[in-house]
Amino acid sequence: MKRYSGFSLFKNALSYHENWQKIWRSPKPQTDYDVIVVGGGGHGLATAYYLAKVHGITNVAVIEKGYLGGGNTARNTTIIRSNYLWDEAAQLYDLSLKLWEGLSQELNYNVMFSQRGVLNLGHNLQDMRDIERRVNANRLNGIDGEVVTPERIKQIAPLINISRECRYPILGASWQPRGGTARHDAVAWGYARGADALGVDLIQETEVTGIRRKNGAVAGVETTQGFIGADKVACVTAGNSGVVAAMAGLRLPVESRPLQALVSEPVKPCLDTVVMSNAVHGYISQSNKGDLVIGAGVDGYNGYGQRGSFHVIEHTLQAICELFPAFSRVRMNRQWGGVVDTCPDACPIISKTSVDGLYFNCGWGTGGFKATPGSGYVFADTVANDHPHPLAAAFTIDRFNTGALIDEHGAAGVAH
Amino acid sequence: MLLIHCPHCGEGREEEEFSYSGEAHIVRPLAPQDLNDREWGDYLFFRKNPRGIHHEMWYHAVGCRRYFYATRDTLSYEILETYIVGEKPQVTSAGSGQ
Amino acid sequence: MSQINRLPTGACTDSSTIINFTFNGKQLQGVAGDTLASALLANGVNVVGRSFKYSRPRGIVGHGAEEPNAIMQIGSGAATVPNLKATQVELYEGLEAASVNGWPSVNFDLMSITGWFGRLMPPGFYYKTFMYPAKLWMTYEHFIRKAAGLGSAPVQEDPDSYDKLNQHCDLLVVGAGPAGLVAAREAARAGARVIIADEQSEFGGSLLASTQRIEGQAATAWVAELVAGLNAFSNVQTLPRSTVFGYYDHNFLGILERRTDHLGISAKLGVRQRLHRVRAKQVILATGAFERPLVFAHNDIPGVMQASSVSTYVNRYGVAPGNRLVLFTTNDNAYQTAIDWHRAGRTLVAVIDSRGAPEGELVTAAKKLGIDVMAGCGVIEAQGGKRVKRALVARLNHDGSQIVGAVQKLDCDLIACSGGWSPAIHLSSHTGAKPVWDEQIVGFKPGESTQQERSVGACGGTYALSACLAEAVLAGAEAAKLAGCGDGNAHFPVSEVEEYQEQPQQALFLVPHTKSTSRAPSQFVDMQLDVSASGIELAVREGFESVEHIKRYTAMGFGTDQGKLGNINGMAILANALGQSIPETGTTIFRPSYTPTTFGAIAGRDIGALFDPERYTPVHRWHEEQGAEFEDVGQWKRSWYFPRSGESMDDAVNRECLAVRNSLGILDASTLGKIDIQGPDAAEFVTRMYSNSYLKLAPGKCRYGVMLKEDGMIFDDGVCACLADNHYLMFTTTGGAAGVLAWLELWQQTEWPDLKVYFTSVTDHWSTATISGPNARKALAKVCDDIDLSSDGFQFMDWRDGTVAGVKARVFRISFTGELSYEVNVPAQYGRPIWEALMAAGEEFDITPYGTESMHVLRAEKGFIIVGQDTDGSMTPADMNMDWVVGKNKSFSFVGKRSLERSDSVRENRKQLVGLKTIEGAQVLTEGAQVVFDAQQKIPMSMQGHVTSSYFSSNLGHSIALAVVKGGHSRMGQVVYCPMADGRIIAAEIVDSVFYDAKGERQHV
Amino acid sequence: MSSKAENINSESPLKYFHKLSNHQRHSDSAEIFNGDVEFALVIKEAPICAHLNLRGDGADKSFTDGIAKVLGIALPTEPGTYQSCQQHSLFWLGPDEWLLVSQGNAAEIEVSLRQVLAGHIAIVDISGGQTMINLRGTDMAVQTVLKKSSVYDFAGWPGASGNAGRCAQTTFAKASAVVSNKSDGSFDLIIRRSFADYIARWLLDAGEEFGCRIEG
Repeated sequence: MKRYSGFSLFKNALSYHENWQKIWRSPKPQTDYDVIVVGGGGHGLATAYYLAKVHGITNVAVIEKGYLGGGNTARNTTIIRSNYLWDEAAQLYDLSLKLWEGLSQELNYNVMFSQRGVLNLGHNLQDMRDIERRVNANRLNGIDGEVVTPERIKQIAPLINISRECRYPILGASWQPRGGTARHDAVAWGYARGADALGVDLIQETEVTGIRRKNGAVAGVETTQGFIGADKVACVTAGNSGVVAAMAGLRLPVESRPLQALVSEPVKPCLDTVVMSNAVHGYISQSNKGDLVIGAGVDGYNGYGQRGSFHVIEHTLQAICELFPAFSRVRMNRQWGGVVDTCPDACPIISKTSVDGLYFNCGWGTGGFKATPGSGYVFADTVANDHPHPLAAAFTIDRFNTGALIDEHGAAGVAH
Repeated sequence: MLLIHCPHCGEGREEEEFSYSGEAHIVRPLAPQDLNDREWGDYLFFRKNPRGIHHEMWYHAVGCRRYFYATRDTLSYEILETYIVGEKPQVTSAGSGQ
Repeated sequence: MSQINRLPTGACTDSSTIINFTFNGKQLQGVAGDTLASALLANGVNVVGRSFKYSRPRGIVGHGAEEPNAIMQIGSGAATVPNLKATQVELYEGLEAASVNGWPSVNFDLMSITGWFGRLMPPGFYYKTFMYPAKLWMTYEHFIRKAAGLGSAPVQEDPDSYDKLNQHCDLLVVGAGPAGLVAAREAARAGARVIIADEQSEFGGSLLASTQRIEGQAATAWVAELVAGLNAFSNVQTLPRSTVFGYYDHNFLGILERRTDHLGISAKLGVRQRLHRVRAKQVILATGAFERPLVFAHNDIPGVMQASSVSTYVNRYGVAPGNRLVLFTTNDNAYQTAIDWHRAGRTLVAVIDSRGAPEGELVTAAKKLGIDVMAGCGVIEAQGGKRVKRALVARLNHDGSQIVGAVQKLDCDLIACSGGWSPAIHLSSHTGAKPVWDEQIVGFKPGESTQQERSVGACGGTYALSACLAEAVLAGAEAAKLAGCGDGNAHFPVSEVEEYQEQPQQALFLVPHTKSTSRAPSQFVDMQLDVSASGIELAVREGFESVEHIKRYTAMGFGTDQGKLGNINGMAILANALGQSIPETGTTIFRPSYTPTTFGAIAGRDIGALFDPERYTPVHRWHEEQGAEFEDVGQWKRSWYFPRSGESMDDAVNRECLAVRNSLGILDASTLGKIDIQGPDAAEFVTRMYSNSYLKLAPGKCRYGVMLKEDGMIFDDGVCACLADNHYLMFTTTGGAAGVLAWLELWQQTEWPDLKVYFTSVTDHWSTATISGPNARKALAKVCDDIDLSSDGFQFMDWRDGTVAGVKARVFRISFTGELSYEVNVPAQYGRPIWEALMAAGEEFDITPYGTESMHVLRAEKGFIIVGQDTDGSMTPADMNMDWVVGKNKSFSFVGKRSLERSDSVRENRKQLVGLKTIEGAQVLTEGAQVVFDAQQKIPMSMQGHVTSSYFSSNLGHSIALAVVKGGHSRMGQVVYCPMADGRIIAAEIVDSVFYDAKGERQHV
Repeated sequence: MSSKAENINSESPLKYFHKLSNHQRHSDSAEIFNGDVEFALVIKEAPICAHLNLRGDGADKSFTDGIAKVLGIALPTEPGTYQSCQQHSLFWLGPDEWLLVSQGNAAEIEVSLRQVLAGHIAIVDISGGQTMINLRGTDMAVQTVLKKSSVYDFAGWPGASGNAGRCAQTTFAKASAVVSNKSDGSFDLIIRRSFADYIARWLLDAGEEFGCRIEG
């Protein structure tokens, strides 16, 4: 792999950019692999990368039905934070955040991880109790965070409305300075390039249509390019987990729902942090291009259509106009939907299954993007060792039978 | 934005009047105490979640306050039928196992 | 500067009415009917903006929604609007327009990056650099962000208002060009409810700039008559200045109507913009087509325009945007521009036609006028700085892929281009219909739709006017019939359309240059984001193959014009680089918004005080008059505490709490949810839903119950009273009322329809005043003489019907404070009068109104939980030390019971509710503080629980707290620690969760 | 000591809103108007009356006959319709649910209904929990305000005639209402008490463009 740098850019400019190396190969699939990763989104590519990098398992294929990073990796609002309530979730997300902090250098690809901080607003007394609880837990877990006053919030985001006369005035917030945003496409491309350089085959435009089993263990996958054998199959197909699970005769405690987002036209920088409000249902940041990037809540019904209902967008923009009255005259340039797999406890599944050699990583709900590096890291470890990574141990499918849920949803209502 | 035909009101009504209530036709075990944790967990949390034909429950919350069932394509969002509790769906994805 | 490019007449302008405006601070004049763009062109303004990435000077290219360059900041102060396209801004007196980029000015921009430096910024360059050293990224980014954005968002609150209309119609016609108009007329005649919307200020679409004659009239006159006819139908709603921006499921479409923007003084005139939320039985899309630009070197220099735009400026606005025109075309259609230009009396240098032998009727007509046609040639490069000075023209081979002759220079100041037309398939694409490539029209046509819609006219790929009209007339009649109106037959066919027969066009997506694409001067595909042909080829060279990857890597189509001009050329260039056909390469999916849509309009009226309902109790005004502070609980406003003058919150709460324990307090408890339950199976049903049993509860009695979700976790609680045989009244938490009712209905209707029971919400019917304290009985006795209030006659957990202050009331002897309490319920219309009567009756006991905060303190002294505060969706009754509320021997396995036996539910060491008493009693723990056993351990600490409720108890003289702690029930007396953010470590002892009157004697007196 | 039948007056949900709203929002028209001058839209809260929720089997003849006997009007079994007479209005709310709004006494009506109705039924007095608001004015104003407020297609209704018409329980702003048409072209909204201030505020805001006032 030829390294990228300011110098390589200069050198290639001299030759009119005619000599850049391909970012990845486009190989034909082999007949079999040690590991097949189903799903070429950020999580799948990260899994393949860490399998090769950390565990030395390079006879790996990533099979993607469309193009790399074209699912939820391409459809999220790029928020990164780790201030989750429960120890298990917080530790997993903070591993991820630590990996984000060195990711551009690790991959030699600028993922533009921008630590401009994340505010989670509270609008009523119970919100503030929950924020206190979460921030205290974060702090004792070694995760940065503080509870901030409306005045401090105003300093961080000057256009925000902290008037007490609002319908739901801002009473305070949690503030995680290490949080921020990253360039979503770059994450997928960076991991893909890194994995490819380590020998992983990236197979695009190839759909897995079946999972072949032999004597209760996985034997490989049927695809639109024919059967491909594998000792282990790791499924990371956010938005389609239930469909892939059904191929192996499994059901999951997962429902797939539309999650919508939108961007404004580019405007000059006016919001230098990430602002999230669960109580009024909206979150917002501003990209390096100037777009206001706005996320909405999950739609009410199951759907794979990558689009949701307009009233969700209306409600979100009402919330945004409440929080930032000056943005009322800004205009929506584009809206879209992704499909998120949600678990009843708003936490993911990173797990072995009842089929030997078959693994699932799914159910990230609205929280998947920020988890990309950590998810790939612990899932690769789980797959390589056929044993849950310590940070993944709490996220097995079994918890839905024992009742040991990690209820981020019920506990603090802080998703996304 | 769905337009949902309420089988009780007899007309298509806007999505905002309804709330979605999950997969239909999940029958509560008659004797929960006889189930082991695995079976009970399956009943509680595990869902079909198909990409395609789905039988689901809707509540006409701001309307006649009745629950009813709908058969909906989760990819196209087309609602193929709505029917009242006690009825069986006319449209099914027979053979797909879902 | 006078209007040097103004022609004597324009079809839609009135040159006798002068309109003054400013552009970048300079005073200019236009005329009535102008857009900002036509006025700028009339004034000879060349550079209107700078490009996003390289800050290249840019001029006006188009005349509508497709415009990529002329992005303006309009107005100033609170009412400023960023990023409007000058081509869509109607001119008004006093309009202030400014370019959004360019420093210090658009004509002289220090940020301009040209030539070699531009080469350092190929697509994706930022992924490859700014990585080292890692810590400098935020600094790099700081400078990258400085270049971000087009216009500026306002910094003040929006002075305007917006609203929405929910519309229902049989037929929505999108686009009021010729096809849309005649389709609407047919459907209207059939009696259909029709809405026809068009983004422009006037109906007519392309005909507004057309010189064609229809049915013997000038096109504009024909349109005027048709529109007048439509307006005469009572079943037709015409919406000009209204953009259909999104097409959603089940024929739901959004329209943004601009009502005052063209007047420039919106705030005074009411609603600025209105969103129409349309549910249509049928939709006809008649959205027309966009002319495709031609991609050649330096095709971004001001003075390179769309051919149809040149015609539009000449014919519609009476503006000739230049003096010496070179027209570059691949088709017959653009010869109309040559003819229009010729008629305008300006110099036509030549028509450059890429086709070897153009011979269509329009070509002949143009030649007859003496227009010079250079066949088989192409403009390979434009030259000039801030305005085109010349075109480099060369002979091309038969398919336009190579230069085969010498390069010729033509002096000109305007190059009009036409690469054919691309149907405006955006709305059809929103529905999920996959566009289909059509070789004939060299463009994507709408794919098969799952919705009740059809595309007619140019947006469906039908370009000849007579054919458009014919199919639109049929479509209108058919759509009406499908919506249940009319017989489906067309009644108003349009005859006599003057038009020319056209010969086939040539597909030309990238004009070759003498140098290779990577070395030629930039050949721009997407002007707004500076995406060039070489950039696309580079992306392919780097291994990107999917059209979505290319789009994302180069940013093609991500601008505010959403690639309306550039996308097809870009995809074709990509297909060529990949060695594929265009259909193999595919297209990207268009998403709403068709054009940008104002946030405020999408938000509508539901902002400010109307953002969410404020629910009031019947006594609300009284609380307000007393100066109460309010707390939001769900949508309710609940009185939080009642400060007297000079009192802090703590003062007020301490006073209120003491009053209740020592004499008498009164609380407005009207917000609690209340559900009336009737039916022969009511007792059985209630018993299945609560964890305890109600089968033996007698009329006149109440019982406290906890409701679990099927996962065994507490989700609501409250008292349930037996009113009569088969008749119960269930209380829920304030926030849980709607959810509990839906929950009951769900189980009854879908799981146990055999159980005969009906539920009715009576939350709003009852107003509840709780009087609590040792003097409660005495006070109540003063206004109630028909209930035996004696200790035995009316026991704790009983209820009675009676008369209070002359009003029929239902009184519950239940208590959330632990004191003697009566909850007096009266129908809500008597809520405030009865409250005032109780206040009067309690006067001698110094009755003290108390709010939710004091209520919370008093119940915490008693260890009573609040669901949602002391529980969080992961708590069982046993965790809350409430095993007594679980009917373990109930014959029916009540909802949630089985889950209480799961391995995790019976695990040792679950978090359990306990009391905490700080070692230093004056110290009040923070709600949400985490509990550890060892305060000296290193981070990450092992957290054992958290504080759920914490107060200073004025009655006890020390702080009290409730907490959930792992294995807490077996840790009584242990000292735990709460390490706080400020470094304090607060020690507290685990104690019983009941702090006051542990035996519960006070409520039994 | 006695239950003093003091001067206890019942209070409609909007009792206090009338005073506040006209004062706060239209300071130049502080008094409560009694004529229709200049206002294209008039909002009027009906006097307090009896509201009862009725449940039962609409297919059971003894149930429908019993109700007709007591109230003198037929139970509307066609979805989305109401029947009324001088004294009573009966609104279809659901397949087994109706709303009775009456000028009579709620308790007395309940007693007489229970005397004739047998089997699985429910009657619940909800008089305190609801109020009725009449919207009248020009067609344009009334229809536009309804379109601003609800997702339901009221314009698609045939007009009411005499004592019968259409009704729908649907969204109203961010609350809900039972909306019905009247033969005089006006519309009645039946709303929940706790939302009354919000809805009144909403109506004034939505009706502002037409000139809108609250009639006391």
